[in-house]
Amino acid sequence: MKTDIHGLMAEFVNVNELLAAAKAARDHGYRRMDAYTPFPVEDLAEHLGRKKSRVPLIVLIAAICGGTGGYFMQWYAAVIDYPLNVAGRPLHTWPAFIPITFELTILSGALAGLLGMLLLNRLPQLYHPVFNAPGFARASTDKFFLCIESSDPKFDLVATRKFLETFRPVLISEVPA
Amino acid sequence: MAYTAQTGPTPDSPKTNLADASAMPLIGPTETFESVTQNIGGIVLTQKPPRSWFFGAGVAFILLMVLLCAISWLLYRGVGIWGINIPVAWGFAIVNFVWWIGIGHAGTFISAILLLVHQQWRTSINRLTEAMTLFAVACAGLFPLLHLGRPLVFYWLFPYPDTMGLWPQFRSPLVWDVFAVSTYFTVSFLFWYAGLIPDLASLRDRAPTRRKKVIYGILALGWRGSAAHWQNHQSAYLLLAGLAAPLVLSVHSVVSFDFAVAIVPGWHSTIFPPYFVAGAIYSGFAMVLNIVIPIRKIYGLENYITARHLNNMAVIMLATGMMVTYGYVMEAFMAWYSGDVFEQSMMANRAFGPYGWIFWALILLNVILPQALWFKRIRTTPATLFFVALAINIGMWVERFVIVITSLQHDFTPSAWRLYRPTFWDWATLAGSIGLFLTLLFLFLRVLPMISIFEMRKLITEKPGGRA
Amino acid sequence: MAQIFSRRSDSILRASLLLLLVVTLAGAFVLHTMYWSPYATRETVPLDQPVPFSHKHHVYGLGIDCRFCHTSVEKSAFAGVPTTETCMTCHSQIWKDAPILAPVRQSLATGVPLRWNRVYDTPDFVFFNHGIHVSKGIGCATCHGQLDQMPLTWKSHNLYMKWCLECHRAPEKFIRPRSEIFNLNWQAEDQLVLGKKLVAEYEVHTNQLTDCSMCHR
Amino acid sequence: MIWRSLDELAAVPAFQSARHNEFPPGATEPPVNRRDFLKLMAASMALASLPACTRQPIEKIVPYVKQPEELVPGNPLFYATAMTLGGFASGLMIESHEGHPTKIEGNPGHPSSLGATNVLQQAALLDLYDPDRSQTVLNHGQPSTWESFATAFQAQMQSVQANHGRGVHILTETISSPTLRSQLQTLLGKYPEARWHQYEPVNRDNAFAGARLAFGEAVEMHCHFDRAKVILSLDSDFLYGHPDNLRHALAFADGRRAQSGRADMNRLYVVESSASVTGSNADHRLPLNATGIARFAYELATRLGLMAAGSPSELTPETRKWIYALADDLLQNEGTSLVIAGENQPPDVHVLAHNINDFLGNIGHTVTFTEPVINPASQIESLRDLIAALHAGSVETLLILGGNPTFTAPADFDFPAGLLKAKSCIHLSTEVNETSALCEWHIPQNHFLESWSDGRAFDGTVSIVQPLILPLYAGKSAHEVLDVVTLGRSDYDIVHDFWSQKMAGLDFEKNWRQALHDGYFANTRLPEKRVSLRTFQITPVAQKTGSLEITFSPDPNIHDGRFANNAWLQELPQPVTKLTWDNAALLSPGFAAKEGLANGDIVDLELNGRRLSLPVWITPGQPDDSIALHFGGGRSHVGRVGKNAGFNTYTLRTSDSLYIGRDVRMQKTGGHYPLVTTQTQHAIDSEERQIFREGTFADFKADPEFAKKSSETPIETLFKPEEFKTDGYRWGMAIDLTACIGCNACILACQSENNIPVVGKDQVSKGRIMHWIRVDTYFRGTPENPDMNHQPVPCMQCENAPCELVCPVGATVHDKEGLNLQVYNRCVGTRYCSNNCPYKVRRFNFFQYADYHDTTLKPLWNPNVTVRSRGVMEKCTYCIQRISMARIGSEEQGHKIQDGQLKTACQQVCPARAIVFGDIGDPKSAVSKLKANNLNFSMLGELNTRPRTTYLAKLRNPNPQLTT
Repeated sequence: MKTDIHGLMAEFVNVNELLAAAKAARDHGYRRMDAYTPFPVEDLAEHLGRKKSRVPLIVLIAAICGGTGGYFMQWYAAVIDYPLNVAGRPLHTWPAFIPITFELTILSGALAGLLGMLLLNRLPQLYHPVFNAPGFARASTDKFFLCIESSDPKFDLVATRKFLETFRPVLISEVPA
Repeated sequence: MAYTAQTGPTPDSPKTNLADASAMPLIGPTETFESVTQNIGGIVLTQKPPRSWFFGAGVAFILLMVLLCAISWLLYRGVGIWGINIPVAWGFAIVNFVWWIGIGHAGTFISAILLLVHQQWRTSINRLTEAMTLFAVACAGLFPLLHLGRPLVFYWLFPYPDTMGLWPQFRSPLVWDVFAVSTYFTVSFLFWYAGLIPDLASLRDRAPTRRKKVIYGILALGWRGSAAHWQNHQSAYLLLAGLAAPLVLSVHSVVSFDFAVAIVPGWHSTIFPPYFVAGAIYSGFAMVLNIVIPIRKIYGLENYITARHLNNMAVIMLATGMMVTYGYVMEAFMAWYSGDVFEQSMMANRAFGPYGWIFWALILLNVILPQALWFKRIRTTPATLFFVALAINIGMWVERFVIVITSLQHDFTPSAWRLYRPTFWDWATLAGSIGLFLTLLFLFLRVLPMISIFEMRKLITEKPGGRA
Repeated sequence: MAQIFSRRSDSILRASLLLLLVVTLAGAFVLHTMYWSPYATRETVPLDQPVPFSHKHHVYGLGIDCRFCHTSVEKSAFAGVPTTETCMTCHSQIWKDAPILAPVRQSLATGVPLRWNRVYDTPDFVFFNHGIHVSKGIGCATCHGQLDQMPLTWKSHNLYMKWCLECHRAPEKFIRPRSEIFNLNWQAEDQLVLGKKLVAEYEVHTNQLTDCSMCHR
Repeated sequence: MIWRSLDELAAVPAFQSARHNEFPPGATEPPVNRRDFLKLMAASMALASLPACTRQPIEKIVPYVKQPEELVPGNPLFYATAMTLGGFASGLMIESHEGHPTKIEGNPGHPSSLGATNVLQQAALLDLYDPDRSQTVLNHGQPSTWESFATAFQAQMQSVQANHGRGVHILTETISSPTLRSQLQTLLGKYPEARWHQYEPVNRDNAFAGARLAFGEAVEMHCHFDRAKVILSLDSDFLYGHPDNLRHALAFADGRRAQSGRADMNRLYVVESSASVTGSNADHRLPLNATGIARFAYELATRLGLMAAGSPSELTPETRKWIYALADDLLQNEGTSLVIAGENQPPDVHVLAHNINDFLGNIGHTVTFTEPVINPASQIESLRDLIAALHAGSVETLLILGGNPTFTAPADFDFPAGLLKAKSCIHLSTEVNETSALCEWHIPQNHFLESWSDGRAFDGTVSIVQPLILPLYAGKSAHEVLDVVTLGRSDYDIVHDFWSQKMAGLDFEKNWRQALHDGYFANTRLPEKRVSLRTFQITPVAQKTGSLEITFSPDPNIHDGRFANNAWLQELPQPVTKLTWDNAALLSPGFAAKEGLANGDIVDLELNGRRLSLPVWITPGQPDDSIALHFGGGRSHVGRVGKNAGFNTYTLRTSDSLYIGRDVRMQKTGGHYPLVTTQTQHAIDSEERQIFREGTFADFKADPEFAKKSSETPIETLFKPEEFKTDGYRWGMAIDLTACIGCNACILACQSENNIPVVGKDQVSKGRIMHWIRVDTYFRGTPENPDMNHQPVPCMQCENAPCELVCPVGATVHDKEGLNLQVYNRCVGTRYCSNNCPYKVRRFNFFQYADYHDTTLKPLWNPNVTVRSRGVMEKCTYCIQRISMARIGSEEQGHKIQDGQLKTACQQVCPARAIVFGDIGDPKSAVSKLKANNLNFSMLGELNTRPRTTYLAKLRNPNPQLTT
């Protein structure tokens, strides 16, 4: 059901409470929700039912492209485009081409790693409804938040609040959209 | 997952010392999420910088100006202002380059390799050392450009669509250098920034003024610390570490190729890559200690950078130091064992020739003095450790001098042998590059959290009874 | 907690990031085109000359052979620029009082040479030799274009090294019979077939043509 | 190079050279100002012009108004001419581009050139363009005109007409020019009381005096080393210092050079008082002080049995052994031996030499005699007369045609003071020097490349000096000055008229044109002269034991000082010592050790009450009790190059000790002076470091393969080594170390051909000399008397060139003909290539060495070679410009380049023909033949660089009696 709020935000002081709440919410059938913590928390994503991150795949592809591209560039330059007799070596001196191939593999992999992360996290995104949640600033210090979003099919302002209260959060607030 | 708190296995470090080292805490017992955030974030958000910061930054800035003068004069007159000649066509520029690149390595080693082998103690120093890496590589990057006879056309070393239909000569180690160093700088930067994002978010959320909120806010890119964010972040961070780790080994190997690929006696040696990498980490940790020890004192960070950190770094220095020593021994041994007249003559000249005293200074600084690190008292006493680290830093610079100069000065053709004497401008450029390094470092201390806050929080959760 | 940024700020940030990207790419592109533009190369840009000499008139109109003025083109690196006397051999009879020829007459009188503006100017480190190109069957038009259509002379190619390489890598695409060197309008019916034949016949050492030493000493 | 712009020069009256002290001698770093800055920037951009963000500026193209016939723009022309030094003419062939000479070569047809030149002739080209040359007529130092001088001079001569020219004195240098001599005769005929004096510090007085004593008449001795098997030099530097050195060098080398199936080889004994080029080529070298050499000759003559033993011999056992062996060797080679005495040895020694030659039946075979081509009258006596007249104040007019007596006259003559006593003094000279400064009139003399003249070669062949270029400044020739008082013709008319009268005949014009083409009149060499000995009586001066002696000899580079402003010569490493930019007191290692002296320590020398302080240089092979001084350095009135270069040793040189000064006192002052050298002299530190290979002729015959003994086996490689096969030429070079005499000519030829800049003393001291080919000298044996080995080292053109592999931009790569190219415009200046070059033959432009400012020097540049800018590496590429021109020329005519038709600059200039270049792909080429020789070896071949330049091991031919 559609409402004019982003969702309900429960604030916890303890990471374990958050973990429990997240797990329960998931078992209770909630799907569209997210948790906010001041540091990475193991298993939290799993509890929320998120699939594995796709960053590794992106990095792998980029690295392979970078590497092959790098080798091709050197081979093309030295053998095809302008073959020159350098120090009597063969034109295709493959051992000499390895360092640059390697470096380009790393370079493109790393670039893809960070950009991929930002992309998957939809960043940069300076404005986000959750910032409206009261006391959310502490989310980057020492408080733990669970937000069940109004877009969730099972979301119901009253029922969901009741559900969240069962985990005794220090505070439950409506996050304006 | 289980964290084991102990240093990685290091061949030359005696077990006993390490055992009680691991007993030492990684973080003060009283620390909480709030306190770490406040103490570390506060330094850049609220505190006025200590008087010593202004003093240090002032000195650094003066040296930076020296660098500017040296560079302007260089561009105006040409590389002839240095002491280089034929046969010694490479002088301080290359020595400094290798030295700075080496120093950078500790940063990547700490943040990447120690992360991969789950060394918790890295957390309180990795941010600072990564920054150090960036600045050191920036300094290093200067020299290959400056030492060109025609710096105006440095871009010919990159492949780009030109009007001549020409390419770089990809068989040259110098071109490998170009790719290695630029890759190294980029990856280090990405790694560093990836780690910064969550902390930038904390700064954003605690910033006292609107201006700071906006600046840190933009830099944080809207980080929310959501489970999804953390999931991708941790995955990416680990991958970057995985990619950076081989860089630690590759970059200085490539730098060593500048010498190993050449046929010059004293350069042309298969032991160079490992020996350079070890040397790089050796000098890198020395530089970390030279920076960290004063800082933790000035900013009162003893709770985060504890005696245990110092100890562990000292142990790594000891280990890499022994590897470097092995390198020296092997060089001499191979010269004798190969029966190659040129190698032998070079080695004899290196030890007993006109630059002999520098060689022995190197042995003293890099081999003899560091043996003090066998004693735990020395490893855990900041003052003594600082002194040893300083010795090693100088020693490693001298090592590069010995490798570059003495080999060129006395190679195949006796009629061409000549001495090399550094000029004022050689020294000015070296001092200036140190100025650049320190200036960047002081700015960093002023505007960014020098310790990874979110990782400290994680540390708290793991310390016994650490739940805040 | 209050939002630091408005909803709009996102679109602004992303837009500006995009803009940054576009600007860098565009910058590179502009630089590149600038290098290849007539502005940088003077390609197709007629140069002012002390005397508005027209190849069109002399070559197309009067049908004077190139070698009448460029005397050393077959035997020297330098094609030769006509001496004042060469000009006056004709212009002492025709157009002897034409005002536009005043500088030429003055040059002859005073013995002070004319100072033409160089149209084809290879850099000092390039050693181009007309003689060998002529004797190996490279026609004037190949590099100098349709001179017989130029009222004022201009550069018909950018003379970048890449341009030189086009021919040095594949002379068969440009080589012509020695008899046709000075014929500005010659066209082969099948250049490649003829080209391959002539390259062999004139003993063009194709494997050497891309050696640096061919042009740089 | 090291001059600033011309206009500034013109602004200053050149003779007040004090103002030129602004910057040190040879400083490469002109004072900084904005203009220079922009020029420097422009220069460094120049090579990068297209790729860097600059738009090419519009150049002007300036055709001739009227094209000179036979000139094809862009193609060089060659003209024959001659250069006279010490009176003797040597034929030259000059390359000229669009009317300005750019290169001097030897004239193959000319008997005293044979196609080669020495360093002085090579460097003469730079003198032509020297911006410090005298440029205007000066009257009391104020700029004046030729016309006003002419009128004044004519007036003077009018005034002395009455008393038949009494009081008129003419001082010339040594003259062989028939035209000039006839002009002098006419003048003296017109003014019978006038006097002609002839003096220059390097003269043949001793030789002629010796000849007079021996034969009763002054005759010239001609040596034929090609016919000699055993040669003895008594302090004679006949390969370098002798007027006929080029012919000697070739003949001598022909008697030794590596040839397949050579049966025998000549043997050179040298007894000398300071290490000379000739001495460095000796099979047996005996250092003796100059006085001792007289004694030695005497003892030798006695041993040979020419005369009864006189005073009991006072020889050391070694010397005695030496003499006995030598005597036996000479006696075994009667008629095929040769003894020659040096210019600096007293007449007695020459007499002994003549007698020994006569005794051995060499006269008519290995030595012949002719009338002298120059006036044999004693020059020192001639000058003494002039001095007497001057001091007596009886000189009305002194006309000095060339030379610089104020600087070069013996110190005891006090020439300057005398000169001031002359009523009027006229000085003709190419530079404003010490003498001009004291003269009423100074007339700028034309360089020989600017003027018409003639001269006679050592063998008498009449050589024509014809100009290559119109006088750059308001210069005149000696001919024109003398003609002022008679007809006032141009030098062309004077020379042409003289010969048209002398060779009057129908086809004179034809002969004349032929002579201009050849550079000389055919069949004008002097006929051989029969001579007969007179009895002689000699008692050699016995030197007081323990007394110290000085020997004086001309500077090997700047001669008697006349070339002091020639930067090429000043920067040229002197033979043996490798000193540049200075002369020094050369002492033996033993003596230096005894006195506790190190290189550069300043000592005080006292000779007959005259003192001189100068630094010492320790020279292997110098006799212990003898100090060698070179005269010519330390000029005071000289251009900016010669300023503060060297020390004036003339101040010690008196008329009674012109060559040898005895009873010298030496004191260490404690001062130090930085002497710079291009080679810090190491003996080779290990016998395995077989950079230089040598052996005896006996070894060679025993084991022809001896030179090959080293690890030249190809080394395992990761790749199958790529053969970049070519159907075309494969250039290579072979250098015969036996033939090379170490005369340095190749260095200057290369410098001139390839626009190689001079860097100045300061830069040389920093190890930044630019010479593309260097002559290394390796010493073997004891420092007292080592073997000296010369090894010219150009780029080896390695097939597996280490430099190429490490260049990041491919600025140095191979071409299909096997040249190791250096593409200056691509070079970014990492200098990595030089580090990786085992031969260290690459040179780097640490500063903007090439002078883009000085307009007078631009015409000097070879238009076919890029002028390198700051920050680029440069090196030898086998004169690739010559290869390209030859290839293009031959392909235009549709044939291959013939072997020997294409020569590198170093090869063409080499008097000994030690350097051979050509196509190693052609088995019949000279170079292939040499490379096939057993003596052929690759320098550092064990590094698998596969150099295209290889060497032929040096052979010596020692006397078994002395080696055992």
